[in-house]
Amino acid sequence: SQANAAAKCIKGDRKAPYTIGWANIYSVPTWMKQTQGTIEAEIETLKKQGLVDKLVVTDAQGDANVQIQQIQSMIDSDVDAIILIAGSSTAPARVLAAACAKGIAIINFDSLVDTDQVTAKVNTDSAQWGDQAAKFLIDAIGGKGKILVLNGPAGVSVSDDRRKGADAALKAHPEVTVVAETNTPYNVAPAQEAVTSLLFANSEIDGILSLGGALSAGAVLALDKQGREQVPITGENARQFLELWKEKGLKSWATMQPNWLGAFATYTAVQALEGKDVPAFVKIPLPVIDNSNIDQYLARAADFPADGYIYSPYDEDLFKKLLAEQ
Amino acid sequence: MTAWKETVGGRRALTILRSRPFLTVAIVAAVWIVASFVSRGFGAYGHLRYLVELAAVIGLVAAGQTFVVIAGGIDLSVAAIVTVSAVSLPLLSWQADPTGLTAVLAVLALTTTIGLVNGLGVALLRVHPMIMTLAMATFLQGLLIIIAGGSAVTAENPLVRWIGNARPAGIPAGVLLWVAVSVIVLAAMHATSFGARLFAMGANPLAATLSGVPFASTTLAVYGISGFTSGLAGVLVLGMNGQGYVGIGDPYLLASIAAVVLGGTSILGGLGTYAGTIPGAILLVTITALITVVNASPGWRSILFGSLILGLLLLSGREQARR
Amino acid sequence: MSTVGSSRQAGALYWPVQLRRNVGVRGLFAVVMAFLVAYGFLFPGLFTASGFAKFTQSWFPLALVAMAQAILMLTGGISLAIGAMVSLGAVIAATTMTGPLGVAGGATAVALTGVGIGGATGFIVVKLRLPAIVVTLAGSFIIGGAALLILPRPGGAIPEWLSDLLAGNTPAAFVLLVLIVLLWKLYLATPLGLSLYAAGENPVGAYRSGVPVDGARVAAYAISGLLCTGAGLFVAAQTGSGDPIIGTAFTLNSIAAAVLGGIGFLGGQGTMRGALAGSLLLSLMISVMFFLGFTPVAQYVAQGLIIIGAVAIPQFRKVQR
Amino acid sequence: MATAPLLAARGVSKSFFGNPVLRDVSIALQPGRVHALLGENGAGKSTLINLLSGALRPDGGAIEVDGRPVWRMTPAYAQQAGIAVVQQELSLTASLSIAENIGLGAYPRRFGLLDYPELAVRARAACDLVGLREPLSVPVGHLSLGRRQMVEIAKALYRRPRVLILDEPTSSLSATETKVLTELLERLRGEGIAILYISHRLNEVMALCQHVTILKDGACTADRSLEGTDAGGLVRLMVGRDPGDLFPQWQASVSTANAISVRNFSAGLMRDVDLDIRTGEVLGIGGLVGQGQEDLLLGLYGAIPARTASATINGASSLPSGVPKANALGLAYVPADRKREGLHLIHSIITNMMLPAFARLPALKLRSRRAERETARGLAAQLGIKGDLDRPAQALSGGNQQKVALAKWMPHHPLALLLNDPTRGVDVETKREIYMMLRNFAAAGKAVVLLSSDTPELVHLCDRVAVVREGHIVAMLERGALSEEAIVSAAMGAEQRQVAA
Ligand SMILES: Nc1ncnc2c1ncn2[C@@H]1O[C@H](COP(=O)(O)OP(=O)(O)OP(=O)(O)O)[C@@H](O)[C@H]1O
Ligand SMILES: Nc1ncnc2c1ncn2[C@@H]1O[C@H](COP(=O)(O)OP(=O)(O)OP(=O)(O)O)[C@@H](O)[C@H]1O
Ligand SMILES: [Mg+2]
Ligand SMILES: [Mg+2]
Repeated sequence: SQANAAAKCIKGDRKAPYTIGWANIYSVPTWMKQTQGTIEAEIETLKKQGLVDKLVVTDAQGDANVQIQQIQSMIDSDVDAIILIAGSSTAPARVLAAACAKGIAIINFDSLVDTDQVTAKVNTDSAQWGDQAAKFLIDAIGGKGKILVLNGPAGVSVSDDRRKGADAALKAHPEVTVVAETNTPYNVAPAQEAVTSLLFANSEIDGILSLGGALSAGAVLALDKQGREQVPITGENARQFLELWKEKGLKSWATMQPNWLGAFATYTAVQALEGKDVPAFVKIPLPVIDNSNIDQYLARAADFPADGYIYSPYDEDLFKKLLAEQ
Repeated sequence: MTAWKETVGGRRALTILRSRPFLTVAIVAAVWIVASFVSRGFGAYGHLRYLVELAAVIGLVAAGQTFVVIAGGIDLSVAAIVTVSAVSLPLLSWQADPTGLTAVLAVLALTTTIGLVNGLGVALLRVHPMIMTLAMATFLQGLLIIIAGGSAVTAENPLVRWIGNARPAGIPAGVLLWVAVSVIVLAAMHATSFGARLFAMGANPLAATLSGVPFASTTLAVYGISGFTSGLAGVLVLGMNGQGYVGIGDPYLLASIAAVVLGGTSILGGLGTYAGTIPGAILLVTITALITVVNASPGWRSILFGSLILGLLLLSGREQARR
Repeated sequence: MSTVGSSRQAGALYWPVQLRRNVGVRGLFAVVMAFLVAYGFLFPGLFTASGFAKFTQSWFPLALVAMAQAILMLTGGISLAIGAMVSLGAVIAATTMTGPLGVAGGATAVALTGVGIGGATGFIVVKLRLPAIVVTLAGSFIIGGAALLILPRPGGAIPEWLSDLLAGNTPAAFVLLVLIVLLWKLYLATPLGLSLYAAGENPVGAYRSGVPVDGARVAAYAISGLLCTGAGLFVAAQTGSGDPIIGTAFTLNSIAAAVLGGIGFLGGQGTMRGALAGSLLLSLMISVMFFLGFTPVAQYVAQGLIIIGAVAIPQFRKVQR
Repeated sequence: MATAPLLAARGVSKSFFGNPVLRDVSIALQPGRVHALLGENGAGKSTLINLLSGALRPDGGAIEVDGRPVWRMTPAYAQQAGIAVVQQELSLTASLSIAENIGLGAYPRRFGLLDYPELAVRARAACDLVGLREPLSVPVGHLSLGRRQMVEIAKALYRRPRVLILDEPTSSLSATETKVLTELLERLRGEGIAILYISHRLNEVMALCQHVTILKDGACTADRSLEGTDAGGLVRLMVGRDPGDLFPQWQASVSTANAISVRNFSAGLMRDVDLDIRTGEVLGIGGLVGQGQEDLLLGLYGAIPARTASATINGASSLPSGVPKANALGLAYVPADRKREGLHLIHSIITNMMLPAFARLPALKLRSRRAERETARGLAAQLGIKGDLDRPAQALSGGNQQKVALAKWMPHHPLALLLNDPTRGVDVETKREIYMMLRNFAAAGKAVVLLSSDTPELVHLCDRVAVVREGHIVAMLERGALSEEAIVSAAMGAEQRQVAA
């Protein structure tokens, strides 16, 4: 089937069953572990179909330099495909070019690299994320008021993109003022700490624009501990946040970075190796959680880790549709 | 006029006034006062109380760290131990024990054991503390991959919840816990022969050994204590956040070392006191909160944070000459 | 006083001195060699030009920061700002080299920044007698903040030819490392360089012997800063771009490499070759574990065991004897 | 004398933290003269030479070189002016080689680089002068204390000084090395060098020096020619009253019971030694510096690994497995290198004195600061350690530090004392007290092992002396046969036989 290989990068004598390399940046956090779970499930399916025989996993322990070294090792051992969550949006570009030149299929998902030397990129749209979140919040506070902006760590493209995505909507509503803005890791504890201090310093807050992870849960806990009224808040599909949402009856909106991106990237890699034409960029539509469907999500909560993320359901049909749609 | 300085009481008062712990306390007070002028909400009682509650977590981790540093070592595994504690506790739910105490004790036993293993490596294998505890932190990451996200249930532990949220007599339970631990730590450090051995080991391990200080067992104890207090901090931080997660302990590695050193304990060992670490921890959370409420870009905030630490260090931190 | 002793005997001083310095690190060298052999066995491509080039490239920045940390630890100092300095170096390189300054100007800016910040840190630590660990902790926030100001998110660029030259299929990294080690030997052969050891271990005695103790220590900080931003430049070339937080992990790794290599905390203990071997072990370990097919859990466990083992086993043999 | 002194202090004063240490002291060093500087521990001798060599700056008064006042004396300037100092506390760096240490601060250069061939030639020359035969590339950390002291002297000679200042250069040297040094100094004096010599060994001073300055409590009490003075007179000048005999009169109290008995004992450099140490005796250990004597003590003390065919230690039938065990068996050890092994310099004197107690008490037993202070006061009084006991030990003069290292064992009434050069750098008065203590100790039926580099001490104080050479006990001299000549020749014996053969 490789004769008519149309997808980028793939070259050479690549026959099923394939060896897939999964270049993870850090495998310890729960989101990553869940993602790895979807990848492993997908690999099992593909193994049954005789398409894959091995999954090689590396863990860069959060260090982009180590990730480059590990991708290099994958090139050296000539895996057929590399699926990748990048530790930096620029750093792996050159090693990926080398992998591409060697004819290895590369599917980059979640954290993307600024390069076109990959077979395909798979992700939600971070700017859209910021935009939709901002629009929901502005709407929820009635088009005016004081808001806090909680964002992920500085110096990381994803957080920057989400934040920039929110800009247009905020500019369009001059009566919405950002009274304070903060960057923390996408975790509960640092968000709770920052929001607590910000709440003391700013007595009036009408809404919180939280741009992901467990930041929203931290903010809700901070408000709750101070005995303050909850305010409209945006968020992500962290189980703790969804449960708090229900418990406190929040006026809220959330989207997600579905963990099945990993399974989908694996699927895409194999499709590309099998000679299918895959689009250079597969944009995953942002699933939205709001009061209309939160109960469906919470109904499945028990299937997910307590500190994990409740992702939307997926199956092969969804994958096929996503690949066809673009 | 200066006669009071000559009296015994006066001399003692002067020593206290000039001591690092006192200076650190004074700096914390000054920062609080200045900050509450800049931002009125900052100096609110509730906020200061919250800062002390946050400092309790650092303070607990730094308690063990102070022991270790004074004895001439360092513990780079504290962050991982905090995480292990906070992540594994929800996995344990003894139906038989409605208070949740058993689960907490089991986790503390686990983290103490981790600390003891550190001690074994340092004392018996003679591995440099930095290497031993760094390797331990790496091990624990592997352990976390296995245990993290493994539970589909949130085990609500009443005791943990109480520690993280209750306010008996208006004082957060975490702060009360910290006070209790501080009293014990200060007593062990300065009023027992165990404490005296630590200082001796840190200042000159060779001379301490030749004087009969039991090196191995003391080292074991010191790292065991560090594992215990880190585990305790994990319990507290779990209670305060309702949910443990991987990475929950990460901020406490540098924070614990910084609190120890800002409090005047020499990183080279042999000199110092937990009495300085306590205000050191409060100082750290205060500065962190301060830069949170300042409106600036992340880059400038980071610069401000570093400059504040450096500036405060200039006020308090002259190293004593040694050797 | 009469001069006795033959010059033949005298000429043979330098090499015996060098040889004797291997004593403390022989065990580590053996472990490193074992890993090198294992790597070559698992991945025969190591012995091709490009295989060797890629391998040395992934080691190179770690080797530089290990040296940067080792110099400081030899003087009794330490730096927690290594990672931030690497990031700053990378960011400056990636923002200047394709601009009007050009590669030469950019490299000069990187070098001046390294020497300047390093020297300033040294001045604060040495002249104001503040504990190095907190000064550099504070410094890491200031320097990291500066990197974020210059490049708030990953970006910038390095001229393609420079990337290819330094981190293409050429042994440039290895040649550079050899050059840097030679320069280090040269520095150690200057009175100021050799004073590092004395200034670190017995500052009072050194001062009384007429050694410019403070000067030697400040110089060490400046050199250390230069090595860090240099590592940053290399990382920028290797990745073709700048990232304001790319260096973060180097702080702890540099300490691990130096301590693994036998550099002591109290100053004056250990050798640069040890620190280099330590960094090589850390780097090799990653690739060897990959080729052994370790899962992440096994990677973490094995990594812990290897670094403990590399220190403990030679110790053990010493006690047995 | 017509010529201006090469180096002089004029009315200098110095205080530390408000405590005057030197008051209006003057001293003048003339070429071709060995000038003794004497005084009790803490009198200010080392401080004075620190002023002379620029390591410290005087609060008042002036330092003169060639009769001209120097505005700001620094170590570098002193070096230029040809002043070299052998420090009391060694100024060496353990990880550098002998040659690199000797040249430190004054390296020969070529093209800005250290000129190793030239360094080797000059360092070798300096080493040959003091009889140091180790390869120049050996790191100083591998040398024993005595050898290091030789390196320190070679380091001063390397600088080809016009003025040579030696602060207790012989404190850990045995008679043989001391003799080499004495001859060397004689020769240098003949070459017109001015020498300032500090020592607590008065016989050396009598043999070597022409002029003496005596300090008492920081003030100059005598500055005169040595002609017509005897050792007793010197002591009188130093302590201000009539001296008794340095060595106490004593009756043998040795019993037939063994406190310590080992067969085929090996540790460190020591190989297959048989040794019985009896209760009630002072057993001396002598020999050239660094023949393994120290390893003998450390091995018995459980501080380094040791092997033995059989052992009896105060009733126990094996060697102690570690120091706490040894302490429990009633052994106590006082190291020679007080700075590195004996003391916690940054800690208070009290804490230092109480450390063995802390080590033995149950870990969680509460301390009583009051009781600690009482004990420490008692010890300080007993050993004549003056001043505030809360000062860090590093503020004490060298001799007083030695006293603290010894004092800390006294409250524990050890059954056997293992002493490694316990009077190193101790002034005569204190020496007398220590000697008295040791004899009383033996008289009380306990055992004392006295490793000493001070041969008279071995002769006058010991029941028996074991002379060690190359890891073996080559002679066991009984009291009747003890003399300095006997010890020295036993120490050199094998060599002489070799020469003869
Ligand atoms: N096993 C090893 N691992 C890494 N490097 C090694 C090893 N053995 C030798 N080297 C080499 O040793 C050299 C280090 O230089 P060198 O040994 O001269 O250090 P150094 O400058 O002498 O250290 P110091 O002077 O502080 O003792 C490098 O070229 C390095 O590649
Ligand atoms: N750095 C210092 N800080 C405080 N006090 C000091 C310091 N150095 C010396 N002293 C004090 O100065 C006095 C003189 O000390 P010095 O070392 O000059 O005595 P010394 O005559 O050399 O005695 P010794 O014979 O024991 O060597 C002592 O009381 C000592 O405690
Ligand atoms: Mg070298
Ligand atoms: Mg002295």
